[in-house]
Amino acid sequence: MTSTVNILFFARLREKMGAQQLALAIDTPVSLADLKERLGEAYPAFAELRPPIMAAINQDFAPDEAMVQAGDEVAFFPPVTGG
Amino acid sequence: MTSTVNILFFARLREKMGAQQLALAIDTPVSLADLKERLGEAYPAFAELRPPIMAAINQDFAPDEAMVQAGDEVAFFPPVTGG
Amino acid sequence: MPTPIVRIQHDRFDSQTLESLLTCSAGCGAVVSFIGRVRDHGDRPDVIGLRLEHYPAMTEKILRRHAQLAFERFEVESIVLIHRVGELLLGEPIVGVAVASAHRQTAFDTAQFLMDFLKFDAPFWKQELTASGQAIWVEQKESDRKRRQQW
Amino acid sequence: MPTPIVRIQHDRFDSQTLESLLTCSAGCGAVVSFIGRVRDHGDRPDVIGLRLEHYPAMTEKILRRHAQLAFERFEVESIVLIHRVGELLLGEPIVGVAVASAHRQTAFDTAQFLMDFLKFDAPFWKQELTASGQAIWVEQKESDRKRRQQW
Repeated sequence: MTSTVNILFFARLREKMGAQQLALAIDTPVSLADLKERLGEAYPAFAELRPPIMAAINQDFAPDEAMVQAGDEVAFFPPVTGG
Repeated sequence: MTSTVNILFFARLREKMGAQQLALAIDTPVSLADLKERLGEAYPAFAELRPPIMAAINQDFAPDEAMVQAGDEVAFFPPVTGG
Repeated sequence: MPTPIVRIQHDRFDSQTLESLLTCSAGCGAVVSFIGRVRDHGDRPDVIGLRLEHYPAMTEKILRRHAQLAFERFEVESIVLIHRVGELLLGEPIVGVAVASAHRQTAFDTAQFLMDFLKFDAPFWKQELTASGQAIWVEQKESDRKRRQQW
Repeated sequence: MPTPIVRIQHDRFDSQTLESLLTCSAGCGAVVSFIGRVRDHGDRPDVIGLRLEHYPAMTEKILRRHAQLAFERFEVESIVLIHRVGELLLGEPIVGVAVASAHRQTAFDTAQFLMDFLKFDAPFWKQELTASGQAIWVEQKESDRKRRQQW
Protein backbone atom coordinates (compact mmCIF):
# COMPACT_ATOMS: atom_id res chain seq x y z
CA MET A 1 0.00 0.00 0.00
CA THR A 2 1.45 3.35 -1.00
CA SER A 3 1.22 5.94 1.76
CA THR A 4 2.42 9.46 2.25
CA VAL A 5 5.00 9.75 5.01
CA ASN A 6 5.57 13.13 6.55
CA ILE A 7 9.29 13.87 6.99
CA LEU A 8 10.79 16.66 9.10
CA PHE A 9 14.32 18.08 9.10
CA PHE A 10 16.00 20.14 11.79
CA ALA A 11 19.06 22.33 12.22
CA ARG A 12 21.90 21.71 9.74
CA LEU A 13 19.81 19.10 7.90
CA ARG A 14 16.93 21.52 7.47
CA GLU A 15 19.37 24.02 5.94
CA LYS A 16 20.95 21.47 3.60
CA MET A 17 17.57 20.14 2.48
CA GLY A 18 16.26 23.67 2.00
CA ALA A 19 13.03 22.57 3.68
CA GLN A 20 11.65 21.95 7.15
CA GLN A 21 9.24 19.33 5.90
CA LEU A 22 8.44 17.17 2.89
CA ALA A 23 6.12 14.33 1.99
CA LEU A 24 7.29 11.05 0.46
CA ALA A 25 5.03 8.54 -1.27
CA ILE A 26 6.26 5.09 -0.27
CA ASP A 27 4.96 1.56 0.31
CA THR A 28 4.48 1.04 4.05
CA PRO A 29 5.44 -0.53 6.35
CA VAL A 30 9.02 0.21 5.39
CA SER A 31 12.23 0.09 7.42
CA LEU A 32 13.87 3.39 8.25
CA ALA A 33 16.93 2.20 6.30
CA ASP A 34 14.84 1.61 3.15
CA LEU A 35 13.03 4.91 3.61
CA LYS A 36 16.40 6.70 3.76
CA GLU A 37 17.47 4.94 0.57
CA ARG A 38 14.31 6.05 -1.24
CA LEU A 39 14.62 9.56 0.16
CA GLY A 40 18.16 9.80 -1.23
CA GLU A 41 16.93 8.75 -4.68
CA ALA A 42 14.07 11.25 -4.63
CA TYR A 43 16.15 14.09 -3.14
CA PRO A 44 19.86 14.12 -4.04
CA ALA A 45 20.47 16.64 -1.23
CA PHE A 46 19.48 13.92 1.26
CA ALA A 47 22.02 11.46 -0.16
CA GLU A 48 24.70 14.12 0.30
CA LEU A 49 24.02 14.79 3.98
CA ARG A 50 27.06 13.89 6.01
CA PRO A 51 26.72 11.73 9.12
CA PRO A 52 26.03 11.51 11.98
CA ILE A 53 22.30 11.74 11.31
CA MET A 54 19.82 10.91 14.03
CA ALA A 55 16.26 9.80 13.30
CA ALA A 56 12.99 9.79 15.18
CA ILE A 57 9.70 8.06 14.39
CA ASN A 58 6.69 9.68 16.05
CA GLN A 59 9.00 11.79 18.24
CA ASP A 60 11.05 8.86 19.55
CA PHE A 61 14.64 8.10 18.60
CA ALA A 62 14.65 5.22 16.12
CA PRO A 63 17.38 2.94 14.69
CA ASP A 64 17.68 1.96 11.00
CA GLU A 65 15.78 -1.31 11.61
CA ALA A 66 12.70 0.46 12.97
CA MET A 67 9.58 0.19 10.82
CA VAL A 68 7.72 3.22 9.53
CA GLN A 69 3.94 2.85 9.27
CA ALA A 70 1.44 4.84 7.20
CA GLY A 71 0.72 8.14 8.98
CA ASP A 72 3.94 8.13 11.00
CA GLU A 73 5.97 11.29 11.45
CA VAL A 74 9.65 10.76 10.63
CA ALA A 75 12.33 13.28 11.54
CA PHE A 76 16.04 13.56 10.69
CA PHE A 77 18.46 15.78 12.57
CA PRO A 78 22.07 16.09 13.77
CA PRO A 79 23.14 15.05 17.29
CA VAL A 80 21.46 17.36 19.75
CA THR A 81 23.24 20.28 21.44
CA GLY A 82 20.82 21.76 23.95
CA GLY A 83 21.33 22.63 27.61
CA MET B 1 54.06 30.88 84.19
CA THR B 2 50.46 30.81 85.40
CA SER B 3 48.02 32.26 82.89
CA THR B 4 44.30 32.57 82.61
CA VAL B 5 42.89 30.54 79.74
CA ASN B 6 39.47 31.44 78.44
CA ILE B 7 37.31 28.35 77.85
CA LEU B 8 34.05 28.21 75.89
CA PHE B 9 31.38 25.52 75.78
CA PHE B 10 28.71 24.97 73.18
CA ALA B 11 25.48 23.03 72.73
CA ARG B 12 25.07 19.99 74.99
CA LEU B 13 28.36 20.75 76.72
CA ARG B 14 27.28 24.29 77.53
CA GLU B 15 24.11 22.89 79.11
CA LYS B 16 25.96 20.25 81.14
CA MET B 17 28.55 22.75 82.35
CA GLY B 18 25.84 25.28 83.17
CA ALA B 19 28.03 27.96 81.61
CA GLN B 20 28.96 29.27 78.20
CA GLN B 21 32.36 30.38 79.36
CA LEU B 22 34.81 30.03 82.24
CA ALA B 23 38.36 31.01 83.04
CA LEU B 24 41.02 28.54 84.24
CA ALA B 25 44.29 29.53 85.88
CA ILE B 26 46.94 27.14 84.56
CA ASP B 27 50.67 27.02 83.80
CA THR B 28 51.16 27.59 80.06
CA PRO B 29 52.12 26.27 77.61
CA VAL B 30 50.09 23.19 78.41
CA SER B 31 48.84 20.37 76.20
CA LEU B 32 45.12 20.20 75.54
CA ALA B 33 45.13 16.75 77.21
CA ASP B 34 46.62 18.20 80.41
CA LEU B 35 44.28 21.17 80.32
CA LYS B 36 41.31 18.78 80.11
CA GLU B 37 42.68 16.84 83.10
CA ARG B 38 42.96 20.04 85.17
CA LEU B 39 39.55 21.22 84.02
CA GLY B 40 38.02 17.92 85.21
CA GLU B 41 39.65 18.36 88.64
CA ALA B 42 38.44 21.96 88.96
CA TYR B 43 34.95 21.27 87.57
CA PRO B 44 33.53 17.79 88.25
CA ALA B 45 30.83 18.41 85.60
CA PHE B 46 33.58 18.50 82.98
CA ALA B 47 34.95 15.11 84.03
CA GLU B 48 31.44 13.69 83.65
CA LEU B 49 30.90 14.88 80.07
CA ARG B 50 30.46 11.91 77.79
CA PRO B 51 32.42 11.66 74.56
CA PRO B 52 32.74 12.45 71.75
CA ILE B 53 34.01 15.93 72.64
CA MET B 54 35.62 18.12 70.01
CA ALA B 55 38.05 20.90 70.87
CA ALA B 56 39.23 24.05 69.18
CA ILE B 57 42.14 26.35 70.01
CA ASN B 58 41.74 29.87 68.66
CA GLN B 59 38.80 28.75 66.51
CA ASP B 60 40.63 25.85 64.87
CA PHE B 61 39.98 22.19 65.55
CA ALA B 62 42.76 20.85 67.80
CA PRO B 63 43.87 17.36 68.88
CA ASP B 64 44.84 16.39 72.47
CA GLU B 65 48.54 16.92 71.72
CA ALA B 66 48.05 20.55 70.66
CA MET B 67 49.63 23.14 72.98
CA VAL B 68 47.62 25.90 74.61
CA GLN B 69 49.45 29.21 75.04
CA ALA B 70 48.70 32.11 77.38
CA GLY B 71 45.85 34.18 75.93
CA ASP B 72 44.50 31.38 73.74
CA GLU B 73 40.78 30.78 73.41
CA VAL B 74 39.87 27.12 73.97
CA ALA B 75 36.45 25.69 73.11
CA PHE B 76 34.79 22.33 73.75
CA PHE B 77 31.71 21.11 71.91
CA PRO B 78 29.98 18.03 70.55
CA PRO B 79 30.34 16.93 66.91
CA VAL B 80 28.74 19.57 64.72
CA THR B 81 25.29 19.20 63.18
CA GLY B 82 24.74 22.21 60.94
CA GLY B 83 23.56 22.39 57.37
CA MET C 1 3.86 9.54 40.63
CA PRO C 2 4.27 13.33 40.71
CA THR C 3 3.89 15.34 37.51
CA PRO C 4 6.99 17.24 36.45
CA ILE C 5 6.73 20.86 35.37
CA VAL C 6 8.21 21.20 31.88
CA ARG C 7 8.39 24.55 30.08
CA ILE C 8 9.83 25.35 26.67
CA GLN C 9 9.77 29.09 26.23
CA HIS C 10 11.20 32.16 24.58
CA ASP C 11 10.97 34.22 27.75
CA ARG C 12 13.78 34.69 30.23
CA PHE C 13 13.60 33.02 33.61
CA ASP C 14 15.67 33.05 36.81
CA SER C 15 16.10 31.10 40.03
CA GLN C 16 12.92 32.68 41.37
CA THR C 17 10.96 31.22 38.43
CA LEU C 18 12.32 27.75 39.15
CA GLU C 19 11.62 28.03 42.87
CA SER C 20 8.07 29.27 42.35
CA LEU C 21 7.21 26.29 40.10
CA LEU C 22 8.70 23.71 42.48
CA THR C 23 6.51 21.90 45.00
CA CYS C 24 8.16 21.45 48.36
CA SER C 25 6.19 19.78 51.15
CA ALA C 26 7.03 19.68 54.84
CA GLY C 27 9.12 16.57 54.13
CA CYS C 28 11.31 18.35 51.63
CA GLY C 29 14.74 19.00 53.11
CA ALA C 30 16.75 19.82 50.01
CA VAL C 31 16.35 21.89 46.87
CA VAL C 32 19.01 21.84 44.17
CA SER C 33 18.83 24.06 41.14
CA PHE C 34 20.98 24.42 38.06
CA ILE C 35 20.95 27.27 35.57
CA GLY C 36 22.96 27.06 32.34
CA ARG C 37 23.82 30.41 30.77
CA VAL C 38 25.16 31.64 27.44
CA ARG C 39 28.95 31.96 27.83
CA ASP C 40 31.29 34.22 25.90
CA HIS C 41 33.56 31.25 25.14
CA GLY C 42 31.64 28.74 23.14
CA ASP C 43 33.28 26.87 20.30
CA ARG C 44 34.20 30.33 18.92
CA PRO C 45 35.73 33.20 20.90
CA ASP C 46 33.68 36.00 19.32
CA VAL C 47 30.26 34.59 20.12
CA ILE C 48 27.69 37.25 21.03
CA GLY C 49 24.70 34.99 21.49
CA LEU C 50 22.93 31.78 20.57
CA ARG C 51 19.98 30.75 18.46
CA LEU C 52 18.18 27.66 19.69
CA GLU C 53 16.02 25.51 17.44
CA HIS C 54 14.02 22.51 18.62
CA TYR C 55 11.51 19.85 17.56
CA PRO C 56 8.55 20.97 19.64
CA ALA C 57 6.45 17.80 19.86
CA MET C 58 9.49 15.65 20.60
CA THR C 59 11.13 18.06 23.04
CA GLU C 60 8.21 18.08 25.40
CA LYS C 61 7.78 14.29 25.17
CA ILE C 62 11.47 13.59 25.84
CA LEU C 63 11.76 16.05 28.73
CA ARG C 64 8.66 14.61 30.40
CA ARG C 65 10.04 11.10 29.96
CA HIS C 66 13.38 12.12 31.49
CA ALA C 67 11.56 13.53 34.47
CA GLN C 68 9.48 10.34 34.80
CA LEU C 69 12.67 8.26 34.69
CA ALA C 70 14.07 10.45 37.46
CA PHE C 71 10.94 9.97 39.57
CA GLU C 72 11.27 6.18 39.15
CA ARG C 73 14.95 6.16 39.95
CA PHE C 74 15.28 8.70 42.76
CA GLU C 75 13.12 9.58 45.74
CA VAL C 76 12.28 13.09 44.67
CA GLU C 77 9.20 15.11 45.30
CA SER C 78 9.18 17.66 42.54
CA ILE C 79 11.01 18.40 39.28
CA VAL C 80 11.01 21.56 37.19
CA LEU C 81 12.64 21.73 33.74
CA ILE C 82 12.77 24.96 31.73
CA HIS C 83 14.51 25.25 28.36
CA ARG C 84 14.58 28.33 26.22
CA VAL C 85 14.40 28.53 22.43
CA GLY C 86 14.96 31.38 19.98
CA GLU C 87 17.68 34.01 20.21
CA LEU C 88 19.60 34.43 23.46
CA LEU C 89 22.20 37.00 24.40
CA LEU C 90 25.40 36.48 26.39
CA GLY C 91 24.73 35.85 30.05
CA GLU C 92 21.10 34.86 29.57
CA PRO C 93 19.81 31.61 31.05
CA ILE C 94 19.34 28.75 28.56
CA VAL C 95 18.25 25.87 30.73
CA GLY C 96 17.04 25.52 34.29
CA VAL C 97 16.51 22.44 36.43
CA ALA C 98 15.20 22.37 39.97
CA VAL C 99 14.66 19.33 42.19
CA ALA C 100 13.09 19.01 45.63
CA SER C 101 13.80 15.96 47.77
CA ALA C 102 13.90 14.86 51.38
CA HIS C 103 17.67 14.41 51.11
CA ARG C 104 20.58 16.46 49.82
CA GLN C 105 22.45 13.78 47.91
CA THR C 106 19.31 12.64 46.13
CA ALA C 107 18.53 16.18 45.04
CA PHE C 108 22.07 16.68 43.68
CA ASP C 109 22.08 13.31 41.89
CA THR C 110 18.70 13.91 40.29
CA ALA C 111 19.60 17.38 39.02
CA GLN C 112 22.76 15.98 37.43
CA PHE C 113 20.93 12.99 35.98
CA LEU C 114 18.37 15.31 34.37
CA MET C 115 21.04 17.58 32.90
CA ASP C 116 23.11 14.66 31.60
CA PHE C 117 20.06 13.17 29.86
CA LEU C 118 18.88 16.50 28.53
CA LYS C 119 22.27 17.30 26.98
CA PHE C 120 22.27 14.07 25.02
CA ASP C 121 18.63 13.25 24.27
CA ALA C 122 16.56 16.43 24.10
CA PRO C 123 16.11 17.67 20.51
CA PHE C 124 17.58 21.17 20.78
CA TRP C 125 20.20 22.52 18.40
CA LYS C 126 22.37 25.52 19.09
CA GLN C 127 23.82 28.01 16.66
CA GLU C 128 26.49 30.38 17.87
CA LEU C 129 25.98 33.91 16.61
CA THR C 130 29.25 35.79 16.14
CA ALA C 131 30.19 39.46 16.09
CA SER C 132 30.92 39.15 12.36
CA GLY C 133 27.32 38.09 11.66
CA GLN C 134 27.87 34.36 11.27
CA ALA C 135 25.58 31.66 12.65
CA ILE C 136 27.48 28.43 13.20
CA TRP C 137 26.00 25.13 14.36
CA VAL C 138 27.50 23.82 17.60
CA GLU C 139 28.83 20.23 17.56
CA GLN C 140 27.83 17.68 20.17
CA LYS C 141 30.54 17.12 22.75
CA GLU C 142 32.05 13.73 23.44
CA SER C 143 32.06 14.58 27.16
CA ASP C 144 28.26 14.92 27.08
CA ARG C 145 27.93 11.50 25.47
CA LYS C 146 30.07 9.95 28.21
CA ARG C 147 28.13 11.62 31.02
CA ARG C 148 24.86 10.34 29.60
CA GLN C 149 26.19 6.77 29.42
CA GLN C 150 27.40 6.66 33.01
CA TRP C 151 23.81 6.47 34.34
CA MET D 1 41.70 34.47 44.25
CA PRO D 2 38.05 35.54 44.47
CA THR D 3 36.51 36.40 47.83
CA PRO D 4 33.62 34.20 48.89
CA ILE D 5 30.44 35.74 50.27
CA VAL D 6 29.75 34.23 53.71
CA ARG D 7 26.69 35.21 55.74
CA ILE D 8 25.58 33.91 59.12
CA GLN D 9 22.18 35.37 59.85
CA HIS D 10 18.87 35.08 61.66
CA ASP D 11 16.91 36.35 58.68
CA ARG D 12 15.25 34.14 56.10
CA PHE D 13 16.69 33.95 52.60
CA ASP D 14 15.68 32.33 49.32
CA SER D 15 17.14 31.44 45.94
CA GLN D 16 16.86 35.08 44.89
CA THR D 17 19.11 36.08 47.79
CA LEU D 18 21.74 33.56 46.74
CA GLU D 19 21.55 34.61 43.10
CA SER D 20 21.82 38.30 43.91
CA LEU D 21 25.01 37.78 45.95
CA LEU D 22 26.67 35.61 43.30
CA THR D 23 29.06 37.13 40.76
CA CYS D 24 28.65 35.71 37.29
CA SER D 25 30.80 37.10 34.48
CA ALA D 26 30.36 36.60 30.74
CA GLY D 27 32.45 33.42 31.08
CA CYS D 28 30.10 31.90 33.61
CA GLY D 29 28.08 29.11 32.01
CA ALA D 30 26.73 27.33 35.07
CA VAL D 31 25.14 28.25 38.37
CA VAL D 32 24.31 25.54 40.92
CA SER D 33 22.51 26.32 44.13
CA PHE D 34 21.50 24.23 47.09
CA ILE D 35 19.03 25.16 49.81
CA GLY D 36 18.62 22.98 52.89
CA ARG D 37 15.27 23.32 54.66
CA VAL D 38 13.78 22.28 58.00
CA ARG D 39 11.99 18.95 57.44
CA ASP D 40 9.10 17.49 59.42
CA HIS D 41 10.97 14.21 59.80
CA GLY D 42 14.16 14.85 61.64
CA ASP D 43 15.38 12.38 64.24
CA ARG D 44 11.92 12.75 65.82
CA PRO D 45 8.58 12.60 63.99
CA ASP D 46 6.88 15.44 65.91
CA VAL D 47 9.47 18.11 65.21
CA ILE D 48 7.97 21.57 64.68
CA GLY D 49 11.18 23.51 64.22
CA LEU D 50 14.87 23.83 64.96
CA ARG D 51 17.08 25.96 67.14
CA LEU D 52 20.56 26.54 65.78
CA GLU D 53 23.48 27.52 67.97
CA HIS D 54 26.96 28.29 66.67
CA TYR D 55 30.44 29.47 67.66
CA PRO D 56 30.46 32.82 65.86
CA ALA D 57 34.18 33.54 65.51
CA MET D 58 34.93 29.98 64.42
CA THR D 59 31.96 29.59 62.10
CA GLU D 60 32.95 32.49 59.92
CA LYS D 61 36.62 31.40 59.88
CA ILE D 62 35.78 27.80 58.93
CA LEU D 63 33.27 28.71 56.24
CA ARG D 64 35.71 31.15 54.63
CA ARG D 65 38.41 28.50 54.71
CA HIS D 66 36.10 25.94 53.08
CA ALA D 67 35.36 28.40 50.33
CA GLN D 68 39.08 29.12 49.85
CA LEU D 69 39.76 25.38 49.62
CA ALA D 70 37.06 25.16 46.96
CA PHE D 71 38.60 28.04 45.00
CA GLU D 72 41.97 26.23 45.09
CA ARG D 73 40.52 22.90 44.08
CA PHE D 74 37.90 23.81 41.47
CA GLU D 75 37.77 26.38 38.69
CA VAL D 76 34.94 28.41 40.08
CA GLU D 77 34.24 32.07 39.78
CA SER D 78 32.05 32.85 42.73
CA ILE D 79 30.84 31.19 45.94
CA VAL D 80 28.04 32.23 48.29
CA LEU D 81 27.43 30.51 51.64
CA ILE D 82 24.52 31.47 53.89
CA HIS D 83 23.76 29.70 57.17
CA ARG D 84 21.00 30.65 59.55
CA VAL D 85 21.09 30.59 63.35
CA GLY D 86 18.37 30.95 65.97
CA GLU D 87 14.88 29.48 65.79
CA LEU D 88 13.59 28.15 62.49
CA LEU D 89 10.16 26.82 61.61
CA LEU D 90 9.30 23.82 59.41
CA GLY D 91 9.96 24.51 55.75
CA GLU D 92 12.29 27.43 56.36
CA PRO D 93 15.71 27.49 54.70
CA ILE D 94 18.64 26.64 57.00
CA VAL D 95 21.61 26.71 54.67
CA GLY D 96 22.22 27.98 51.15
CA VAL D 97 25.15 27.45 48.81
CA ALA D 98 25.52 28.92 45.35
CA VAL D 99 28.41 28.43 42.93
CA ALA D 100 29.13 30.02 39.56
CA SER D 101 31.54 28.38 37.13
CA ALA D 102 32.32 28.15 33.45
CA HIS D 103 31.27 24.48 33.47
CA ARG D 104 28.33 22.50 34.77
CA GLN D 105 30.18 19.57 36.35
CA THR D 106 32.55 21.90 38.20
CA ALA D 107 29.65 23.89 39.62
CA PHE D 108 27.89 20.71 40.82
CA ASP D 109 31.08 19.27 42.33
CA THR D 110 31.92 22.47 44.16
CA ALA D 111 28.45 22.87 45.65
CA GLN D 112 28.58 19.30 46.96
CA PHE D 113 32.13 19.73 48.26
CA LEU D 114 31.08 22.83 50.18
CA MET D 115 28.03 21.13 51.70
CA ASP D 116 29.98 17.99 52.65
CA PHE D 117 32.62 20.08 54.42
CA LEU D 118 30.09 22.34 56.07
CA LYS D 119 28.13 19.39 57.49
CA PHE D 120 31.19 18.00 59.18
CA ASP D 121 33.40 20.96 60.06
CA ALA D 122 31.30 24.07 60.60
CA PRO D 123 30.50 24.67 64.30
CA PHE D 124 26.71 24.70 64.22
CA TRP D 125 24.55 22.60 66.54
CA LYS D 126 20.92 21.82 65.99
CA GLN D 127 18.18 21.24 68.50
CA GLU D 128 14.92 19.78 67.34
CA LEU D 129 11.92 21.50 68.90
CA THR D 130 8.96 19.17 69.32
CA ALA D 131 5.21 19.70 69.61
CA SER D 132 5.42 18.59 73.25
CA GLY D 133 7.81 21.43 74.08
CA GLN D 134 11.04 19.47 74.14
CA ALA D 135 14.34 20.66 72.69
CA ILE D 136 16.57 17.73 71.78
CA TRP D 137 20.10 17.92 70.44
CA VAL D 138 20.57 16.31 67.04
CA GLU D 139 23.35 13.72 66.73
CA GLN D 140 25.97 13.88 63.99
CA LYS D 141 25.31 11.38 61.22
CA GLU D 142 27.82 8.76 60.20
CA SER D 143 26.85 9.36 56.56
CA ASP D 144 28.00 12.98 56.88
CA ARG D 145 31.38 11.84 58.23
CA LYS D 146 31.83 9.51 55.26
CA ARG D 147 30.89 12.16 52.71
CA ARG D 148 33.41 14.56 54.18
CA GLN D 149 36.17 11.96 54.03
CA GLN D 150 35.63 11.08 50.40
CA TRP D 151 37.10 14.42 49.23
